[in-house]
Amino acid sequence: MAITGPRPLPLLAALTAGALLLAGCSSGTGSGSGAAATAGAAGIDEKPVQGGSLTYATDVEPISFDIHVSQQDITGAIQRNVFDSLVHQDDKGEFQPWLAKSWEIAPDLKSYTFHLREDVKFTDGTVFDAEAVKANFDRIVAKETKSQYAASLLGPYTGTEVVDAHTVKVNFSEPFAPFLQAASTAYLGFYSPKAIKENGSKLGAGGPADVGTGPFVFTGYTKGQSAVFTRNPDYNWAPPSANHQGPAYLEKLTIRFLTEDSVRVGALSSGQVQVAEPIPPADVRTVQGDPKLRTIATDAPGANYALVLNTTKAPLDDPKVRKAVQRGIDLDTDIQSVYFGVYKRAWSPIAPSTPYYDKSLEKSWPYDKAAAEKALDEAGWTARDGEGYRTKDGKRLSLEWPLPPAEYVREQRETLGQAIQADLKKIGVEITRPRLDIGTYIANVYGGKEHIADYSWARFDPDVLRLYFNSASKPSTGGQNATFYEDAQLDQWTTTGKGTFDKAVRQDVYTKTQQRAIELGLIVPLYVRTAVVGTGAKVRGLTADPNTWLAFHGAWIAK
Amino acid sequence: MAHTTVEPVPGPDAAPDAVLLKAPEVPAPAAPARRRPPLALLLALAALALLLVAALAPGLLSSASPIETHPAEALTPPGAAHWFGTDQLGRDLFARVLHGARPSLLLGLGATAFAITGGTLLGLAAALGGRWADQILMRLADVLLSLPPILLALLAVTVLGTGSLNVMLAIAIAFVPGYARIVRAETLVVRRSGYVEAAVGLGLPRPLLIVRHVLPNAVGPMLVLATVGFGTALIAAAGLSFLGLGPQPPSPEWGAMLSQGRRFLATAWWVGVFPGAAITATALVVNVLGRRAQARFTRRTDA
Amino acid sequence: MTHPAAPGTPESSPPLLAVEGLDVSFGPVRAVQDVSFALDRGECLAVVGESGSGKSVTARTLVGLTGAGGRVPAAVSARRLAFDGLDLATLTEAQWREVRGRRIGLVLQDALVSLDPLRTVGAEIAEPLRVHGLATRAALPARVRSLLERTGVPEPQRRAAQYAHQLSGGLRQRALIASALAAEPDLLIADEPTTALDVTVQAQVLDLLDELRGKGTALLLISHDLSVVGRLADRVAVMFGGRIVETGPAERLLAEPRHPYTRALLAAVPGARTRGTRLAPEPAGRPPASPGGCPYAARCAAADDTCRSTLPPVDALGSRCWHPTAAGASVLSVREPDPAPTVVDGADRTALLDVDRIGRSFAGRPVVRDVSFRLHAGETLGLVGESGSGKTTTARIVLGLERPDTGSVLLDGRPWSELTERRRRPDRLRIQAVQQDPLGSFDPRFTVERLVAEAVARTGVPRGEARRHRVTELLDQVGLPAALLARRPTELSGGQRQRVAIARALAPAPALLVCDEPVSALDLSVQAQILDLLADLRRELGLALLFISHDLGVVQHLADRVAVMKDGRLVETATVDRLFAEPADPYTRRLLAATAPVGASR
Amino acid sequence: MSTGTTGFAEPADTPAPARSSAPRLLRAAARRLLGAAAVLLGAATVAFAALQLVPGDPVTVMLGPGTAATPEVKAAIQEQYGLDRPVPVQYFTYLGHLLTGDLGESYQLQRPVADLIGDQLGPTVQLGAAALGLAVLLALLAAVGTAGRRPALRALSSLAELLAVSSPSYWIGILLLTAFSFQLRVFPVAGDDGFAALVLPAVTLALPVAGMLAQVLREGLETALGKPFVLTARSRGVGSAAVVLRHALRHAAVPVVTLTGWLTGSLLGGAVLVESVFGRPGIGALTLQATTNKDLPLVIGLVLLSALVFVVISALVDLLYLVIDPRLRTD
Repeated sequence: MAITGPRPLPLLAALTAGALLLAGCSSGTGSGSGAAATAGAAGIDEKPVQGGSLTYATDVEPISFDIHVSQQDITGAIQRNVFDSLVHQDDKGEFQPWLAKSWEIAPDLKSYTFHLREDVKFTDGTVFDAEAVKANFDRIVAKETKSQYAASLLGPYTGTEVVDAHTVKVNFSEPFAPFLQAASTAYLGFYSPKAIKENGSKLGAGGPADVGTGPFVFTGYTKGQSAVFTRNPDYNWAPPSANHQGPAYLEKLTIRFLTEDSVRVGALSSGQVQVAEPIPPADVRTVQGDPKLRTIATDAPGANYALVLNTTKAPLDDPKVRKAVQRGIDLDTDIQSVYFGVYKRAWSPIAPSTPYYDKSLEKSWPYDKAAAEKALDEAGWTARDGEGYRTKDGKRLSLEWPLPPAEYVREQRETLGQAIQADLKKIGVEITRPRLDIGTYIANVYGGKEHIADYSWARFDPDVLRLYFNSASKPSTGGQNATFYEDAQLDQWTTTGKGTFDKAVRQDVYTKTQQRAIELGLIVPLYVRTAVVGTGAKVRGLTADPNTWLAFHGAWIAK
Repeated sequence: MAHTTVEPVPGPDAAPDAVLLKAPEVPAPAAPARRRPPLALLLALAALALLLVAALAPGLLSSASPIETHPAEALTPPGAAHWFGTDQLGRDLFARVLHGARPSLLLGLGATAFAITGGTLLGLAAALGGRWADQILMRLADVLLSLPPILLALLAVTVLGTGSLNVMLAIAIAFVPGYARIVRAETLVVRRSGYVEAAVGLGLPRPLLIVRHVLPNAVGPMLVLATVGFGTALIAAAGLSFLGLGPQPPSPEWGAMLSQGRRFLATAWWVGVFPGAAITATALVVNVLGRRAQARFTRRTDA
Repeated sequence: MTHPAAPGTPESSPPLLAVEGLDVSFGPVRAVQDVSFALDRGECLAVVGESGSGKSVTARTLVGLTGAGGRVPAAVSARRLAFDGLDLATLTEAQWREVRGRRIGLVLQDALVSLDPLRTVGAEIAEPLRVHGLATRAALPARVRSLLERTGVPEPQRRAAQYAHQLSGGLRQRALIASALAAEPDLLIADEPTTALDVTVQAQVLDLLDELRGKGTALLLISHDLSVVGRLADRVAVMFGGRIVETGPAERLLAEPRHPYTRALLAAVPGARTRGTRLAPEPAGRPPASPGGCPYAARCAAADDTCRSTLPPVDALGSRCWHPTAAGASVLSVREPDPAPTVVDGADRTALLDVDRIGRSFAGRPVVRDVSFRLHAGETLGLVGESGSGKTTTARIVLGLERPDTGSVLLDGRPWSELTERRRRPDRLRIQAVQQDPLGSFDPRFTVERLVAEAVARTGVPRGEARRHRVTELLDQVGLPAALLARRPTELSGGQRQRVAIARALAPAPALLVCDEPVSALDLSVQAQILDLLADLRRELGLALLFISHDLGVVQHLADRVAVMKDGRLVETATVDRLFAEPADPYTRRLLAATAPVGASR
Repeated sequence: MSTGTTGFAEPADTPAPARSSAPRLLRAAARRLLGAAAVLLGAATVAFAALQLVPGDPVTVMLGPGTAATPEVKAAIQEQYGLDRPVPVQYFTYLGHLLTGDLGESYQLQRPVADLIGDQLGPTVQLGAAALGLAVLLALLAAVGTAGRRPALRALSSLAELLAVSSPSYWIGILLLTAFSFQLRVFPVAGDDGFAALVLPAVTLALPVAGMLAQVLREGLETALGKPFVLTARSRGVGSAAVVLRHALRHAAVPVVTLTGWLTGSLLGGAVLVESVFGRPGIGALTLQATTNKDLPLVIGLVLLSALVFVVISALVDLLYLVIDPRLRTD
């Protein structure tokens, strides 16, 4: 899932702790790895309270609420409460039954057969059945839908066969291993066929038209302000591993869109909202110091925020220069000061919470000013100009790293950029950061015209490595390989990893991919984002689902 | 100059031409020249001097680097070592505010300069270029004036892209119609004024007439207005910068600094407060001086 | 209405208003010094003086509004300031409010600005009644109507609902007087009540005031205009430099002035008597008086060291002068030899200017209709008419600033008004203009030197010393010192400005000077100087003048022939002597009748 | 009776009663409407033309960086909005829709522009009205209370006004937020629920406007107080406070009314920043979103809205002039 899109939702990874119980973490805990989640210690003896309402403040407002169309994290995160999936992916990456009781995968990986539960109903009364699955999948790939993301999750989809009322077979034109994972995301959730027929074009606007099978009903949306959800009293088909079965405790869930960090945090501290997320690093300590508030921090999975170096553009075509950039940034200090120790410095292209993360990369390429300078000397950038920048043949060692318009910049990356600028200046490398309009920015960055691009890509699967480093993953066709590096080994490893369920094989190829990307200096991973959620002290049972988003199904408010 | 075919203004005889009204003969207050200049003016001038030094040679006022980071000293509150405290990267805020004077003032100055130039050219063209030019230009100005400046500036930034020059242009575009209006109106007044007629009576050729009498007198009032306009432009430019459309980092610009400081409202107030205070102080100085210039100008021309 | 002080004193009949030793100063400026006078019911006292003489300040002090609207607070003190038993000097602001409007009314000049333009005339007139609670709301309209009727405003009902700008100057002034009269004050102070009005209207307003006085209202008339004073006043006080320099019964004072300033004032009034004489005494650089000396010493021809050092006392005949003129001496003691006789007529010669049946309309309204006249070299033609008669438009057509719709203007017998601007340009220097408002005709950014130099440059005088020399020469010719070269127009007095305008007009050595009301904005004494200057220049340079004025006296003083305009037409053209002696047109006759000569009795 | 009146007629006092005033009024109204339509058309055209100049194709811009959308999807989107057609065709199609009252659908939000604007108008109108009311009140208090008297108070008030005028609204907003919401916790920090949440944004928006208004108002008052008619009024026994209220205030209102155009612009413009700072929904927030995302139909819709507001307000202002100043009524 793209997180360089217009401020998508930060992800909550629940790597180690299954369905993660956020509530009950005593204040002051939780900065650190995902392991911090302790399952509702304070709430163990308490009896869950039925009813009540909860307000949750988030920083991004969906552009479209249509899960089949939208490419935003926030859309999936919010609609997860309204829409269920065929299968459920647990925190270990294992797939569990959900709307499908069981499934079979054809050996050639070209078709998947699902046996559906028979007791599931949409909130408009329509029965969830094989026809509903077919109607939804067919809608996703239909041209009129103009799906920006869900269609890509269906990959080489050719069609859905209704075997019987509660059995469907989904077919692909070529082997398609990632399908189960895709089927577990909210983007392949199910609208009531009636809603699709009657309101197909209006589903993006949110509100009661969005009819699903989930624990909440989407009752209202006021743009610029809030979305309101009410309990689905008939809900009884949560995944078996969920912390709560049956209808949600909360009577009403309100999601407020508070874009301003300070405002969102202020709303939490003043009790206007009970849950706020994300808490910006600068405010984490304050929130932790407030006895009325709790925080919980978890690492986001997927590709870390990184500098992606364009290997086709001089002087970055020289691996020595790339290595110098990699080693010449004092990341430990920079990350610490910009993110107050909330975010951790990254070592691998992917985050530790992502499966097959290579821990051996840690500490393998520390800040080394001398080494960086030496590499630059070797690369021939030995002269210095009046401002202290290195030159070669009279040309300054200057790298262009454009800034997109402000609304595309988040997590204080601009400030981090300034720290990086200052570091690299010390080894004689100039970084220029022209502000570009988004059209030019996209054209330049994805057209290979800039030296450096920066982005992250949240996804609970190491397949993001293919997206980043496979030479076929061209930015012009929806890929993310802005290194423009063509390497047979990287191509082969990432392709293999995508086409197999064999854990040993995947472990092998993904480890090698991570190491080679660092070694070749294709990328400078910067930080591992840690999502910090702030809650009022009385919020209990709040969980993050395996796809890392806050789930309010089991949440309740203590008396 | 089409004086022989003046537009159908009400006949000059319609005005009471018998006697000019006499001012009541209350004696004028003690000559202003002899009065002590007001404290506000002295303060404003002192502040202006400080601003100019900051803009031209910030190094004279602070030796700290506005760009170099000192993570160990991040978010130090104001104190003896750092008068305005430090920001998140440990940069000295006093130095940054000082060094921010140049880019911030340049934004306002550039925007005003562009706006004045554009406004003058368009206003003159409308007033002197014949009926059609006037109609077309003034209808266009109507259209642009119907939009709030910030909307125009946002539109312009959308088209032009962000960055210092573009922000200047965007704000200039937002202000041009207003200035053009003023210049046009002034030009029409000047064109019918007694002194232009006197010059016509002396047989002055048209180009000379325009350059010597019409242009300076039509533009003069706008220049005075522009001093106050400069304050507005400064605030608007910082506003765009605040919205993240300003100059590129790490250049210390007040609007951008203020925007960054927003994050620390609850934890480190000084990061946002000082850049904002710098904007306000500058606009205040400019307003005080501009108003004074305006008053002087009015006194000079109206006697 | 309460009367704080007990009326009725043992004296036989105390005056209604008694002012003794009034001093008013604004900071260091002593505007009024030791002014004393008294005024009774049914009596009219005129206070006469030029701008800055302190007459208006005196008037305002009498309604307790000395410094109103000004930035410098006023300090007022007096030995006695009694009004009908009230001690005005000790009134509180609240008590003053009871007096203002109710006991003492004030009428200012130009009702267009003295009536609130945003309120109906009726509301303005009713205001004193409302403020003083003299009429119920229901009774107000009837009261307003009767007040308007009383002041001679026709259709009072309609007028009351109108705004000041919808009324003619005369009606406005009547309405203003009506509002001052509303609460039936015992004393009416009229500060230049007719200054902004046309002659005929002026006469009507004076008649109205006269009538009021006849009914027992005391009238304090403030004016710079001796002709106004002559019509109305029982007694006259002449102020100069903040002091009353001469006071006495109107008839005696106007006929036999004893103070040199009064004499100069009277001599400065242009008219038939003054033709061919100087109006102003020769200005002489005299040492200024010390603060303790006679205020007029610096201007006085008879001043000696005593005058300069010691303030003269008021003598038995009411004159404050060390050297008062003996009774019976002629006012026109400053008469000088006549200038060379002016050229009159010459029908055979080509006229310098030939205006042939010109007409001009604005927005469909004809402003000039079928106007024809000729002007020969060296001749002075006076163009007379009231406001709106088309004088200025005629002048602008002659100047080539306006194109006539019909007819044509010939200059030196050649086409002039029909030419394109480009073809006209070379001959423009032959005709120059002096405007009523010289300030408006100066580029505000220019200094005096640059203003004149611009005109000089048109005549081909090269830049540098030669041009500067010529500029100085011109300034000298109009009686201005070279010290003014670096001044800006706003830093000059009205008279100096007009002199600069004349200097500029003279620079190209024109054949014709078009003067559009050149003196109407000036004080009498300054007007006299400018008229003298014009007469001198005409004689020295053989200039022809087209002299436009609403003031018949000025025209009579200066012009060879007079053309009278009304509603865009020329109703009569004749030589001065004939026109004033035997006016042919009825309008001309009315005009002459409205202009009473100074000193004429009522 | 005075002798003068029997003399001769005064010059015409009033213009002849307006001949056929009804058709003239109609003509004036028609001209006004036509002018308004021209301004609206011009505004739409300017916005349309401007956005044609934006680099990058709208669909790419709309999807943003890091999209997984395939070229086929992009083409489909392009087709849906007719972006594949020549610009003039797009323009005239758009105008055609406009004439039927159809503002089109937002590219990005995929909802009818009219609905979007309708939804967001409420909070902004609320904010604007509250700010305007507050500003006028403050300005009146400051100007009437200090015009032409009490030099010390006047200087203090002037300083406060200058400060208000010189302070960017976003900066005031931040200070108010810090002080009253974060430190003192008197007001809620965000949202548009209820009166309490309106206070700080309204004050923020009102202060600069109030400063400007107070300056202009006082200048107008002082100018009016120096006029002869004020002296006349006082000579009738009207007290100094009554003179301000009964006479001078109306005169001072004229320049203030002239400011109204500037005022609406500044309120609308201020809303962009204030709504951003306070996290309020509204037209300002929508504008920022629409322009930064180059959402053409939405931008044009907002431009039309602004122009419409301006046109309506100018008409009201002209009417107000007539109410205030009778001198403008003739002609």
